[in-house]
Parts: sequence; structure tokens; C-alpha cells
Amino acid sequence: MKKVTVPEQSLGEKVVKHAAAIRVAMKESVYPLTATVFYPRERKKMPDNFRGYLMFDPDKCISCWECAFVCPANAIQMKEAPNKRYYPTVDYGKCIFCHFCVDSCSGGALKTTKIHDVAYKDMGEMLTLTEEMIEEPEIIREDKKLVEYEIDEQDLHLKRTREVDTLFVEVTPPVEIPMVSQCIEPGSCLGCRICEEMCESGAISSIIERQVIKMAIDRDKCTGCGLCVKECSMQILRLVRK
Amino acid sequence: MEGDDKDRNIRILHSGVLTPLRRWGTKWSLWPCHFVTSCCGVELAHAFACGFDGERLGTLNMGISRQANFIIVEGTITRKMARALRIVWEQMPDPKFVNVIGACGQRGGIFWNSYNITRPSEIVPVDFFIPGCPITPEGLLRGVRAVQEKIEGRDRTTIKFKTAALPSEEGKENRIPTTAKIFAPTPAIRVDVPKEVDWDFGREMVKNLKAQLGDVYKSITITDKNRIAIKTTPENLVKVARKLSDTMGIDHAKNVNVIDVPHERKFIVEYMVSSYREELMPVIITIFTEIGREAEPVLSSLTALWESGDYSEREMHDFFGIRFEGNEGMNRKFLLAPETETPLRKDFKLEEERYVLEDGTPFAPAIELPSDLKMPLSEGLLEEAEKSDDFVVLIGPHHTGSGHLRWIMRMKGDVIVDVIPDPGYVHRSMEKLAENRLYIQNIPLFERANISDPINMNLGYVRAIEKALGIEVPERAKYIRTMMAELSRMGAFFYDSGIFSLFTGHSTGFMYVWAIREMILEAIVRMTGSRCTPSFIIPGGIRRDISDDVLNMTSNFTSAVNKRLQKFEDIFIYNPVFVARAKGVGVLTREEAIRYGIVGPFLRASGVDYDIRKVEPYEVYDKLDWEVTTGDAGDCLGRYMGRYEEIKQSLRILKQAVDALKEMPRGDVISEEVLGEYKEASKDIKGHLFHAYGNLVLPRGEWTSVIEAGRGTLLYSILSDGESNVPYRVRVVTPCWMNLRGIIEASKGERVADFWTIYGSFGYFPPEADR
Amino acid sequence: MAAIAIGESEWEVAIPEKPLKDKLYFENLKAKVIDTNLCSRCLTCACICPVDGITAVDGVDFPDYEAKCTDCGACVRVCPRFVYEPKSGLGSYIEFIAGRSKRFAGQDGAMVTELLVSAMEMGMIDRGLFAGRDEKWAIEMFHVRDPQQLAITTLGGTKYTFADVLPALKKAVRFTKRGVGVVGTPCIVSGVRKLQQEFPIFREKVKLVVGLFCTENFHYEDISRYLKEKGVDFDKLIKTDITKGKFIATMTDGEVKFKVKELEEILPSGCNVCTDFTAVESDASVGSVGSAPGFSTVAVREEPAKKVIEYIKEKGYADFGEADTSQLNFLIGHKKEREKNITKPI
Amino acid sequence: MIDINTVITGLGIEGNQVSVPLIQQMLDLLPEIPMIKLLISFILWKPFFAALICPGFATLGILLLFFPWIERKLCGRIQWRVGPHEIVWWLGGIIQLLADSLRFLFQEVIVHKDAHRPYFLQFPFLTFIPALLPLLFIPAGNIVAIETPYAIQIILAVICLFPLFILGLGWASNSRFAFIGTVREAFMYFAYEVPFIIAVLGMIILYGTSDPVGIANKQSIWGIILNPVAALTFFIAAAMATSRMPFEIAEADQELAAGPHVEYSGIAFGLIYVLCYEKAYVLAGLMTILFLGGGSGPEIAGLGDLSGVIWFLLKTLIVLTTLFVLRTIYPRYRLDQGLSIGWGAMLSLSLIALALSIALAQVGVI
Repeated sequence: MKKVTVPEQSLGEKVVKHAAAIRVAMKESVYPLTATVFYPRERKKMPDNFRGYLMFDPDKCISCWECAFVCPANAIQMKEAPNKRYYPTVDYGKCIFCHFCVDSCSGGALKTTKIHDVAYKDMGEMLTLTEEMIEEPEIIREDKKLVEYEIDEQDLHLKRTREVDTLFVEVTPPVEIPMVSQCIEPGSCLGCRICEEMCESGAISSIIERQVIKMAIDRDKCTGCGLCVKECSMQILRLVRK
Repeated sequence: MEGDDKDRNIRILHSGVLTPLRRWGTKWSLWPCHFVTSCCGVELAHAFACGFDGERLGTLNMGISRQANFIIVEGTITRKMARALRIVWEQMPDPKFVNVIGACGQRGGIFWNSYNITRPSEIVPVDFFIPGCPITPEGLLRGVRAVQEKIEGRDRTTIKFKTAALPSEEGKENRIPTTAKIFAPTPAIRVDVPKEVDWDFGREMVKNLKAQLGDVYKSITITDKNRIAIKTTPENLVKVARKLSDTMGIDHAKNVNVIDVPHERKFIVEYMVSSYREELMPVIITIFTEIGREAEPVLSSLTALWESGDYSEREMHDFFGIRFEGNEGMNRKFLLAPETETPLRKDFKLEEERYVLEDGTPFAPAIELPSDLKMPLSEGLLEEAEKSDDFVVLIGPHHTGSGHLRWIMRMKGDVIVDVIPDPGYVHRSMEKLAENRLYIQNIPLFERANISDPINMNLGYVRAIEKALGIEVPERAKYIRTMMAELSRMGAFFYDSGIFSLFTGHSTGFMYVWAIREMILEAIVRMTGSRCTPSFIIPGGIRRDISDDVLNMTSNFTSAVNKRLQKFEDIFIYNPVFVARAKGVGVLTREEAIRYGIVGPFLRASGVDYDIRKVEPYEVYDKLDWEVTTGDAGDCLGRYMGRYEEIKQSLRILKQAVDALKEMPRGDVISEEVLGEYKEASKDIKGHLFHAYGNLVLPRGEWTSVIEAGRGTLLYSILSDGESNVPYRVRVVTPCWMNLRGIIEASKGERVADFWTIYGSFGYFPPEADR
Repeated sequence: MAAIAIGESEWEVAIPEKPLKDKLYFENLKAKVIDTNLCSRCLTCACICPVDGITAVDGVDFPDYEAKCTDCGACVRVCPRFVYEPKSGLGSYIEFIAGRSKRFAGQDGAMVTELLVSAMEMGMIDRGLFAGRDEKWAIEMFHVRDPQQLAITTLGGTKYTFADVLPALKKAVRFTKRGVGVVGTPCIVSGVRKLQQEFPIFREKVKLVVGLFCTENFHYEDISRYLKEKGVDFDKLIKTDITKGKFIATMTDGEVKFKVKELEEILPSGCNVCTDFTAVESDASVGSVGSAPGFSTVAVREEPAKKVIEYIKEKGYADFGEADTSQLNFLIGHKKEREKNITKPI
Repeated sequence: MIDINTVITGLGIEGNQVSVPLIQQMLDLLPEIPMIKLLISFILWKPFFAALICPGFATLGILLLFFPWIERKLCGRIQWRVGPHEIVWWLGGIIQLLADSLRFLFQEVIVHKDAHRPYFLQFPFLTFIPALLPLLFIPAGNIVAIETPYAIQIILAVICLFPLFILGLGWASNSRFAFIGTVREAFMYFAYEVPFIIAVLGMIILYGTSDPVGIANKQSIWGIILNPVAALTFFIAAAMATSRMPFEIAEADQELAAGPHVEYSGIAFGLIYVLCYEKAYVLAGLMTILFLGGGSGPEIAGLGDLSGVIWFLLKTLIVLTTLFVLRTIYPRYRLDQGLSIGWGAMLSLSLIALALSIALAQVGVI
């Protein structure tokens, strides 16, 4: 335990402390430790893991809806594409940039950019549709220099370089954990085929032959998204290792 | 409302004589009337502090609406704040501009279905919206530039999307899935689920309690280590409390909580109490009772015994409509909501999430806006003050020195007679929202209670979950969490120092600490990718490991900060004027501090050696070498110096943690227990967050975690029914909410200007208090 | 987490034949059961329906079935009356006793509560499905996981109203870890048995089925209207009971009594064809007839119930006495007469 | 045709011209266009030059446009940031104040319904009287508008009127914050005015004259060295009088939201905003004269009388800057602390200064 005592300042000490305060001000007016980024004309370098605007790659998307489910702000809502699959749209009027969606995207279809300085003149524009998230957007930039914060053992330094930072980053794909949906209790299957309707990758198929429905899960096609597991009315599907 | 035309100001600017001069002058002289309404204010401060210095653009922050011509609405506008926004806008001279920053003020952000937030665009005409939660300083300055361009005549959105073609090959028709949330039917709600723990002291204590309480209790259960629950009847509640207070020296209430169980027609009212006596420090005793679920049930208040529960009781009155007999504050002042609304009752439903984009549907519920601009005072206050010859001043909610709450100050000459707080201007209904979200979705939610100390907010919640699940976190993750928590604690301290120096009129002090904060945020952004709201700690560990570069940087930070800190010390802390202002002001003695429920460093400054990091160590605090700082002065300077000393200890902890991390081999950072099938993701959760956590269900019972956040004891109490993947009730008691009482009591009898010293010394952060 | 058993990638589901070939299964059900007044409103179909489409607002129906129905045939598979084999009589039993719970107070001996709670204590089940009621005496289903929850006064007592036991059962089965205990009228018991017969998951999870002696039951909308006409104020109603051929509604300020026979005008068509009084398919059936006042008659039929009764005896939770089966015979006979009402299927 | 020289002589402005050797030849070479010569003679006529150019309106105007910029830049620098910059960024945002004043000029002026409308609008303008009047008596070097042996006393008298107008502003605003602000202003007024006057009095005694030109001339050793105590008192009192940190008690942005000015908007606020700079300018000028030797300094070749002007301005600017940089160094005192400093420490300091002055005068240093 450490006891803290408050400073008792005698007259002499007061003078010393006054002098110290004035000295700091005088010193700083000559050699200031300025730490300012001249923003519109310069840009601060953000790390590659910076959580900014989202970009989307429909080829990698398995339409698992997890981005929509995990979004705490309900900013991601799914929209049907011409190929009848559902892809995410982002409403930046709600997005809180927590990137739970990116961390939930097992296919790596969502990725981050370093865009974060945007002003909208109308709230309606803040809804970004799927088709707008595929290609890199353009933002109004006035920056000519890049500033990087460097902290060494002495102090913070601003390293300025005359380059224009790219705002788009290459990201490493997530660890692949191959999962496949399996029926753990075929006897309890109702034959309702909701799983088949649910499956956006078309891995689950059914054939009705007279009084028998033959259900089959294509292990290769199954993306392990878990939608069928979630929706199965009898809860007899499970995700297991491939 | 009338005159709410977005382009009216531009028309004014472009008409009349000397138009080019008017335009040019206005363009370069946008003085924002900083409408600090919520947490985006932290980033606004960064934009105008030395890191980005918004003054470069000619935007000088001006606290006074008459002289400003630009409102930056910083986030949430609650129902209560809506009037203030309109008033400020009406007060400003034409031409005036409004920017809304942060998702809360647009479509609600994470609070989109809250019962208490409105959309500023429906209250005042808004020129630009800047997305983010919070926005980055760059975003804010981009907004300023956008307004400047608009004045020049270029009104544009600063991002252009390119439309790409979506895959169009024919696919099969798909079914739309249902919600991922699972609500158990008629859940079994029990506060005192017994648990077998290795805790002899507790068993002994239960024995003693049973002997002492005699026949006034119904049951006494050990619910977890250091947690005891006592059930009693409403009639015997006061008796139990009195016995505990008299015989055991239980001296403060940490929490007052109400749980609504509509299907069992009852409310469970619980008091979490504890003592600052050495041996009882870690123990939290929950006294609870059940009362009938009527329109306005009555229960006798325990404020006579534990005044620290006072404000929480008032809050519960607002939220549940329970009247605590004996508490003076039963006047529904918190929400400024319709009198009959009791939002935390279960039958008060919120808007449901939509997972499919539908055209033409509103995104957030429409909330009825207040129709007049009156901000009511409690009845008879003015008349009474006039009779006793007191002068009443209303400070806030929009005032340079008020923060986002209103203070009703009664003074006699230059001496404060009474300060009555009117909180709730940033009440964003977190507790209600948490009952409707997945456990994992609540992580960002609670973090937003206080984005100047986000990691501790995050850690407390996650620790409650881990406690419930009994997960052991990997060593490396523990160290990283400790490191981040200390960074966050420093961030909170420097935030408060900045505000404190501003409150005493010292803008340089503000700038200096904000430069240090800029370094802290740089470290956090490199670790997590977000400056203020990392949401980085998840049950079982952290989202991913951090790189060596960042570790080196953090290690450098511990020594680099000294240079700037030394200057700050010279110009602010030991500045004789500051010492004169803070010394001997707002003294709270040990007894007073305990009685009023002060927590954290402010309590320690009054001489109570209570730090949860030592009392009930979590993460790796018990493995590191550091000391708790206490003081005896109990005045503003003592509180501040105590915290300053604590930050030096934090630097020590940080240094040790970083060094340990550098030595440590890389390994798992998420516990495999919680990941289950997805254990390959134990190094980086990327790609599997929802799989692994979407269906997280806690065991039945109430799980209470306390941690030492930047401003004091932070208590999370999660009540789970054991079946739903959403919590049944989450109660969070933030340190600022507890400290509110201290500000009032310390202010009484001091001089008017001292109020701001006291206010600043307590580091009050309204969003944290209001939740 | 324990390793999950690897499941099947391919499996087959046998679906029943459709009497009406080109109609959906639900239309078959409607034609064969609902429209022929055979339906007992046990709602087994609603329980199993994968899209949760079947409701019982005003008779069992599936609004909007054309759009929603997946035509899986589960409703037909589980309907106890699709192929109706009326049961009657006393059924087989191991033991026939009268009991009175010491721990619980309720209608008669409160043995239903005692059975379920004891089963819960034994660890046989982790939840019981009880019918509670709201202020208007409408039924709401209650999952009781903890004896403490029984403190709610509305759980005990007879309601003489159909309860949505089975729709709740699906959720109970989904959430349960050890097993579920169900209480219900004979029709519900048959429904559960049918579910268990068709789907192993119900065999596994539904551990205890307690049947109630039942002459008839009423739809909430009918009986509430009827009682209001008789002058019963639901806000003041405390309990309802049938003794000695009379319906007694006890209120805070008095009683309303009338002959049970009068109720026949609102007798549901499903009950009109029901011949089972003692819930012969249950694990144990309980009722007031056949034992002394304050005691419940318990017919222990299956092994699980036997275990529970033994547990109760061992712990001494209840007093036991002799039950008189002869008293039952009248009512059994009375119900058996209804066999004549059953029209032959199409 | 009238001989222009005759006119000039007739007006009596001939002998009292500002002589600038550097441009004298140029002036001489000016063609004999009568009007221009007359105009130049007028401008260079010392009283006229003093009132109109330096230290009068032109200097004041330029100072008001650029001094806040200097202050903001310097404070920014000390606070590790930049200050106004982007407006013409290659000049460091030097015309920032022009933009601000244009904005204020064209902005709506709101008179709220509780305000006393006539006074509310009149006071910002009336306040200029005490702010501008002293300039007529302050010499820049040897250039002064009105030369009188009682100049210092007149300046003091006029400056002392200043707070009354601030009280008027606050009263007319009829707002609670403005009310508290004005009361504080009034308290502070009495607290600093007495030591302030005593300190000046001491210097008058020391110099034996109250003619500013005379005082300046007498300072072979600067007053600040002769009587540092008086200088300190004067400086602190100046900080109090202009509501600078640590004595920004009446305005107290965080407490009273700028006190008396809280309700002013548009150009009315613009005027109030520059008022305190005007007052500071006057006080800094006075300090330069009393303690820093006025316009004395090494002769700058070729500038003649203007040399004194430049030295005067330079010293005044330094004093001003020091005064304004205080706000980066100090937080603000509480009202009671401010008062006790005024009535306690400063009063005793001023009395010591007075005694010192009398002693020095007796010894006959000057």
C-alpha cells in the first residue's frame, strides 16, 4: 500500500513551481513537442487491421447469414441477389464498426478497408447495397503526405513521408475449419425438407420415391454454415468435422 | 418543425450584399457549439486537441450557443436531450449548420431499438452525417470540410460507390431463416442457485449468519465464491439489513437491482451489499425478496442504512415503477418519459431485429418527440429558493462545464447550498437492450457505456460470463488483457485530467494529456483496429494475438510517456494556482465516503484501502508487482494525486506485463473450452466468431463480477435462465453512477467555482453513469 | 464439449399414404379429422409442425397453409385420431392407490404436482409442463424446472379448459437435458404416445406422462362466455371444481353452482367421441374420483411412475391410502357410451 | 492658386511633422500636386499621426486583426498543436481573424426577449469610449495626439471607467450567468484597481512627472529595473483588468459560459471579443511607457521619429504576448482567492512599490 500525500507548498516552493510552469511554457514556445496531423492535407497511417468500411466478395460468400445475425446494431441486412442467394447490405447509419461480421465470416468474403472519414449529406445514402460493396469506392481525399506515429523510448514522433496511402488492404483468409452438417437421428426426421430449402449452397437434396423421402447431404458441397442445423425443427442436425 | 429547411442557411449566405465575403468569412469561421451529448465527444475532443487540432480549419470550439454557428451533434440524442438540442439550435444566430457524428444520431447505431433515443435529423435540419461509432477525428474534420464546401456551393457526399454486377446465374429459391435468438419459455428465474465452491470462510459465515439472523430470513445460499444470497420476505427486509449492518459491519450497498418475472407475477428486489472491513471486502451479500407484480408495488427503502443505494433505488423506481418507501427521490426524474412507462418491465417490448432488407421500412422505431421546449424543474423549487433568498442556476445539459447532465445549483452568495443533479440525458437503455441481444452482441453494447475506458467495461462483462461458464483463460490472453486494461485505465485518467484542467480553466493541461491519450489510442488501434471501441475481449480470451511491433511500441510507451508527463506535472499538477484551487476543497472523510457509496480511487483517497485488483485479484494482477495507492486527505487534490500515483503504478504493471509477453512463447489466446468444435480458432477468432459464440448459454443463476475500472468498482450482474442465448437481465453499476452522490455531498458548503473542481476531481463521465 | 456422435449423410424418411392423393397432408388431416369433428384439440399436430403453422384459435387450423406448408406429413403421422382406435376402461395398472401430498396443497391430494416434483428431485426429469392461467383464466403453459416455481398459485388446480400442452412440449424437448414430465388429459396422453411412437427423440426425452381423469374439457372461449353468463367474475375467481355432478366456481365473494349436465351444450365435438376416462396410455393417471376427500386417486401403470411413487414413499412426502376402483366404473361407463358417436371414417 | 506651404504653415502643422529621413527625399521629390502634399503633411502631422496611425486607430485595427492570431498561434504552439492554419496555409492562416470578423459582421444579432433592448445594443458600442480614449494620450516614441502633463492620470481615470460598461453589458443581458459574471467583475474591479493605481502613482512619484513623453525620456534605466515590485504589481493588475488567466474569474468559460457576454451574438459579440484586446493594448502601452522606457531604443537608421514608434510597438507587443500567454500557463483562481490576492498580496506589493519609489526618488536616481 502506498500513501499519497498532497503537496504542501511553502512560499519558496510556490515560486519555484511558478517558475517551473513558466519554464515549460517558454520551452514549448521555442521547441514544441507538436503532435498534430494536418488532416485534410496529410493522412495518418492506420494499421492494416484498422476497422473501417467493409468490402464484400460475393464469390467467397456462402450466404450463411451470420454477419446479419451477429451484427449488434442490426446494420447488416440481407438482400436477395439475382441468383436468388442472399448477400449482406450495410447501413452505415447504424454500423458501429465492431467488425463482428468480419470475424464471423468464415469464407472471408467480408474484409476491412481503411476508409473511415466520410460525410453523407443525406441519411438515405448511408445504406450501402451489396453491389456497391464489391468494388473499391472512391472517397474525396486531399492528402499528399502520410504521417505515421512512431513511439520510441524517448517520445512520440511523427514520421512524414510524401506518399499517398492506399486504403485497401490484403487480408489473410481465416483458418479453415471444415464442418459438415449431419443428421444424428434420422429416425426423428419429419421429412419437412426445410433444411433443403435453407441450404444456399444446394448441398442438401431430397428425392421423394413413393412413400419414402430420401434425404442426402453432399459432403463436398456443404459449407458448414449451420443454417440447416439452426432451422431444423426437430434439432436433429449437427455440424461435425469433415 | 417550422424553418427546418436544410438549405435555408445556404440561401441566407448567398443573398444580400457582399455575398462572396459572407461566404468566405463563414466558411473559415465555423465555430462549433460542441453539443457534447454522448461518447463521440471523446473523439471530438481528440479532433480539437493536439492530435488533429481542428482549430487549424478555423473551427474554434465555443461553448456558448449565441456565438457559435455550427452544431456538431455528438451521438445519442435521448428524449430528454431532444429539447436541449432544439433549444440550442434556436438560440444560435443564422446562418447555422448542423453535423451529426456517430451512428447513434443517425439511425441509432447499436442503440437503434432503444426506447429512449431519437433521431436528431427529426429535431433540427442536419447538413452532414458522419458514420462511425465513434467517428474518428479524421471523419469529424471531413465533416467540417464538407460543410465548408457546402458553403462554397459544392454540396456533396464524400464517398462514391461503384456499382458492380452481382452473380446472376440461376439459383434455387431459398428460405429466410428465423432469428438467432432463443428465448426460453417461462424461464425459471432464480437468484440463489447454490454452487459447490471451495470456500470455508463462506460456509463459516453462512453458519454465523443463520445464527444471527434467527427467523427473519428464508434461506441463505452460497451462490459462488465470495457470493452469498439471503432470501427474506418484504416485511423482514429491513430487519435483515439492520442486523447485517449492526452485527457484521456491512456498510455499503453496491447495487440495487430489480428483476421482473411476469409469468410468476413477481418482482425480485435485490440489494448487493458489502463491507470495507478487511476480511469482508471480497464478499458480496445479496439480500433479496419477492414482491407482487402490481402497477406500483411498495417496498421499504434501505437508504436509511445504506445511503449508497439511494440513486439506484430512484433509478429502479423509474424503470420498474417500484416505490421505495422512505426514499425522497421517488419522482421519476431519470427518463422524462411518460409517467406510466416502466421500460424495464418485461412486457415493455422493443422493436425486433430484421434480417432481410425491405424497401420502405423504417430502420429504427419512431419515438414521439417532446412537443414543447420546457425542461421541467421539480415543483416548488424556485419558490422555495426565493423564500430562503437563494439564487438558483441551471447548469446544463448544454453548458461548457456541465457534461451531459443538468445540475440545479442553489447558492447563497458565493456559497453552494445544494446541488441537485438531473441525470439521464444520455440514458440509452443499455440494460433493456442487453435483455434482447445475444451474449456476444452485448460486448460492444456495454463497451459504449464508457468509451474513455472501454476495455475495462468490456472486461467486466466478459469476466461475468467466464465466471458463469467456469472458463480458464490462456495465460497469454490474461497478460494481454491486463496490459490493455491498464492502458484503458490510463486513458480514463488522462481523459479526466483533461476535463479537470479544462474545468479549472487550464487548456494546456487538457492538450498535454490528450497528446498522451493519442499515444494510448495509437497503441490500442494497432492492437485491435479501433481507437475507442475495441470490443476485443471475448469470453475465453481475446479476439487475436497482437504483433511484436505493437508490443515494442507499448513497451516504448511506458518510458516515452515520462517526458510528456513531466511537462504536464510542471505546468498543471504542481502549478501553485491549481494546488490552491484543489487543496482542501470538497473534503470527504472516510466515513462520509463510505456512506455515500464513493468507489474506486476516490474512495481510496479518503483512506479506504480497497482495490479489487488486490481484494479479489483477476487476470494476472496478483502475479505482478505493484501497490495500491491510498491517501488521507479526501479533498480534490488528494483524489487527483491519488489517481495520478495510481497511473504510475499502472505504468509499472504495463511494463511488467509487456516484458512478460515478450518473453512468452506465442500460443493460444482463446480458451478451447469455449470454442468447442472450433478449437483451431484459438489463435485468431477470425471467421468463427458466430459459430463459436452465437449460441453461448450461461448456466442458470446470477453471475456477478466486480472489477476495478478506471474510475472505480464496476459491477456486472448477469441473470441467466440457463436456456436462452440472451441474458434475462443484466445489471451494470458503473463507478460514475455511484460517485454522483459524492459530488453532491462534497459540493455542499463550498464556493461556486469549487463545484467544477469537485466535479472534475471525480472524473464524472455521464454516459457511463446513465448507461 | 464432448465429441458429438457422427451422424448420417443420407437417410430415409417414410411418409404415410395420403387418402386424398393430390391434396396436401394437412388438407387430408382437415378433411379426415377436423372437419369430421373427430379432432380433440390435443394439438399434437401443432407440436410437430415444422413451420409452427397450426393454431387453435377457433378450432384447429393452419392459416395460410398453401404458402407455408412443407407437406411433410408429420401432422398426419402423429394425429392420434387420424386412425382412431378408441380406448376405454381402467387400463392396465401396477398399483391403484390414493395419495395426499404433504408438501403441496392443491386440488384434492395434489399428487400430480408431487409426482412431477419428485421425479425432478430424483433427476429423472428436469422440467415439468404445467398449465397456469392468467388473470382472465386463460391458460398459459408453464415450464417448471424448479420446485420453487410452484409457489405460483395459479399452477395448481383444475381449469376445465384445453391447454396447449403439446405445442409447449416441443420447446421443452428442445431445451431439456434430462427429460420432460407432462401432465395432460387422456387425449394429450394419446398424442404424446403417438409422438413417442413415431419419433425416437420424444421417446428419449419425454420421461414421465401423467394422465388426468377426464370426462370432458372445454374450450376457453366457450367456457368463459358460459361462466360469465352464469355470473362468474373472472377477476374474483379463485378456483373451479366439479363435485357430485355440480360445477362449483368459488370466488372471493361467493360461489356459483350449476349442474354439470348444463355444460353439455358447450361440449366440444372432440370430447363427444372420446371414450377414455382414465388416460389408459399414461405412466400414471391421477384424479379425485375413487378416494376420500383430500386425497387423489393414482393409477400407477408404468415403470417410471412406479419408481417415482416408491421414491415418494421412501422420502415420506405423501400419505397413502386405499383407492376404490368401483367409484370409477360409473364414469368409465359413462364415457364408453360415447363410442356410439364415432362415425366411421371416410 | 494657393500656395500649399502657406496653408500648411497656416494650419500650424508645419513644425510638428514626423520626420522620416528615409522617405524624406521621396516626399521632397513628390511633384507639386498640392493636394497630395497637403495630405501627406496632414498625415505626418504628429497629433494626427498618433491618433490615426500609431498608436491610434490604424495600428489598433491591424493589431486587432492579427494579435488574436498571434495569440492563438503561440498558445497552439505551447499546447503542442498548430492553431489557425489552413485558411492560407502557406502563411499559417494569418488572416484567420479577418474571416472571423467577417462572419460576425454578417451574422444575425439576437436580442433575446428578456434583455433590455436599448442598453443591450448600445453597450458594446459605448464600451469603445473608455477603450479608445486613452490612446490619445499614449505616445509612441515622441508622437502623441494630445500632450498634457496629466496624461497618466487621465488614462487611469478613463481605464477605470471600463468595468462599468462591462457591468452594463451584463445587466442588460438579464441572464443568470451574466448576472453572476458581472457581480464577479465588480468584485474584481475593486480588488485590482487600488493596487493598480498605487503602483502607477509610485512610478509618477519616481519620475516626478506624469507626462508620458517625459517619463519615457527620463528612463535612462528602465522603470522595471528601478522598481520591479511596481512592475510586477502593474502586470498582475493588468492581467486582472483584462480578465486574463489566472484571473479570468468574471468570464470563466467553464463556470459561467463567458459571464457578461453570454447572450451576445453576431457583430455585438465581435465588438466585445475585441474589446478586451483593446484594453490590453492600452494597458500594455501604459506599461511600456512606465516601465520599459516607451519608445526609447537604439536609433534605427533612416527612420527618424518612426524608430521610436517601432520600439514602442515592439515592446507593447511583447507585453501583450506575455499577458496573453499566461492563459496557457495557469488555471484560474476562485473568486475569493482572486479577491484576497487583490486586497492582500497585491495591495501590500503596491505599497512596497510606493515606498520603494519614494525612497528612490529621495535618493534621486532620476
